[in-house]
Amino acid sequence: MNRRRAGRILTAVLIAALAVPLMYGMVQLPAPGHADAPAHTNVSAGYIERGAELGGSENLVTGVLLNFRALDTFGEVLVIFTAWLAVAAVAGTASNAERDPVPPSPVVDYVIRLLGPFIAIFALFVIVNGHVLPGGGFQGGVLLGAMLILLSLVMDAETVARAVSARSWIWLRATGVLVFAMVAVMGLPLAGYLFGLPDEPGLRQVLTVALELGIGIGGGAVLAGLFFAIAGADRS
Amino acid sequence: MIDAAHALLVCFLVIAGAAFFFIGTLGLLRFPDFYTRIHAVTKCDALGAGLVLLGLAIWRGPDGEGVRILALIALLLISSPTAGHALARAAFRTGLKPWTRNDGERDGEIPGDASERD
Amino acid sequence: MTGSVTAKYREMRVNATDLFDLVLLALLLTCAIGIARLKDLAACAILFSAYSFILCLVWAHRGAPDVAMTEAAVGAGITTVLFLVVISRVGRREK
Amino acid sequence: MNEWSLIPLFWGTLIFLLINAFACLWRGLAGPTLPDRILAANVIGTKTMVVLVLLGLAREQGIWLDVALVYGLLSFTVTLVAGRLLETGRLKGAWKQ
Repeated sequence: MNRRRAGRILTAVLIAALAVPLMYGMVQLPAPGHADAPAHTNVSAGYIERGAELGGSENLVTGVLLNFRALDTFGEVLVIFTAWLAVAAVAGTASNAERDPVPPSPVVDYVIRLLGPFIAIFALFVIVNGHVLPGGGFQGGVLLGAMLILLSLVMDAETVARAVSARSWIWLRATGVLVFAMVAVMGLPLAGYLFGLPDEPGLRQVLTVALELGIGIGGGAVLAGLFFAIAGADRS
Repeated sequence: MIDAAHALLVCFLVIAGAAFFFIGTLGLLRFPDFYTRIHAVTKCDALGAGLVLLGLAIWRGPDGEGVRILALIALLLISSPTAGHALARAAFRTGLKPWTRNDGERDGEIPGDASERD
Repeated sequence: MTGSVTAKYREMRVNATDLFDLVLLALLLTCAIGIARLKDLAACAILFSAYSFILCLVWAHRGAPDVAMTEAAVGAGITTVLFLVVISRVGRREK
Repeated sequence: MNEWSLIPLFWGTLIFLLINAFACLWRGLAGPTLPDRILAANVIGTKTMVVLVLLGLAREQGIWLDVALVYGLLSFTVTLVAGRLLETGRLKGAWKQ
């Protein structure tokens, strides 16, 4: 009991001792958004000036993600695909194997079937406009995944299996990785280095949108696949 | 003159929406059990958000942003009641007992507390 | 004399932006500490989605709509759904 | 002129809504049953969505409306999935509060 109390006091003292220098540092930071802050005077000025031209997209974030740091983004796409592979290896890929005892509410059923196409259209809008507006592949992909999860709440497994076979699901989930790898290799002849985008603006735009679409469809299918794999796993 | 009327209308709509939000919050905090709370909250939220967004859409006029706000209103008016319905149905099916007048007379006990099925 | 007093008063008056920041931070802190003290994992997951919604407001306010959208989509939406479905498999109680 | 004069109203409304969300958070943290907490999170989601729209219009950032649409769709998804998991009895658990 006494040792526990001493440990608590020690923790509090340590946290306080850590907090003092951190607060001291916080006070000396420049105000957020201040023009003279080091973050805004050194490298980011160059990005803001020439990023839209070099990166090939109006939205600088997308340009940085898909061009300057393409290898990093490729790693992210690989990570979520690997996550699905791991979950599927542990939990199996059977989706909604047992029928739920409670039928879904007819209201929810109707509304989800009504909203589904609109969610899909909005997701495509977010994906395709990723180089102009906020958003892009991942965000639109999450919307697609949310739509698939919502549909899986009201549809039975047989209908889904008839629409998309298990083999096509795997290919859909690999779309992101495959498209990204293809564009990366295409950089070799077109731009001279891996992950390079060509200089010609039209072709570059097409490749950017293709990348976003690949990430979006692959990401959505992977997220929905995670949900199906965990929800449909045997409870043993 | 039209501008003043326009501004007054937007003002009225936004303040009315905020008032509905406040009533919904009061209901969420003060009502005795889940069903009465969801009754207060879903109505007041849909109405409050709808009125505020309608005021903003009128303020923007029919440009791209106004149309997006209208889409948001449509989404809200469809999704908010559906979510409330699904939640209330789920609670009822899992055996959450509604509050009755007798429950209030036992002092110091929150009615929803004892009724969650194990 | 009076002019300087009113100028000082204007300086002291809390800016709407600052007030907004303060309320947001108070909300975030309350939410985080409350989640840390809860023992019911499903409730933690649900409140974590509320936390993400508030955090998304912070990102938007700081001028990063891309991050805000990611936070709303991934942090508040998909992560909560995955948490909930995992909790439905492994049990709700914190060990 | 007219547009300029309404901005303070927007700021006031959004701070008022945030304080309301604070009150709802109390229900989320204290609420005796899980449906109460889901309801509180749903309400906080709606309020913050309206706050985001107001903030975007007050700061003339119309593109934030897309973020608000994503908000609305995903808070809807979370509520429906949580409700369905509750309904099918998978989220029950021998646990009160």
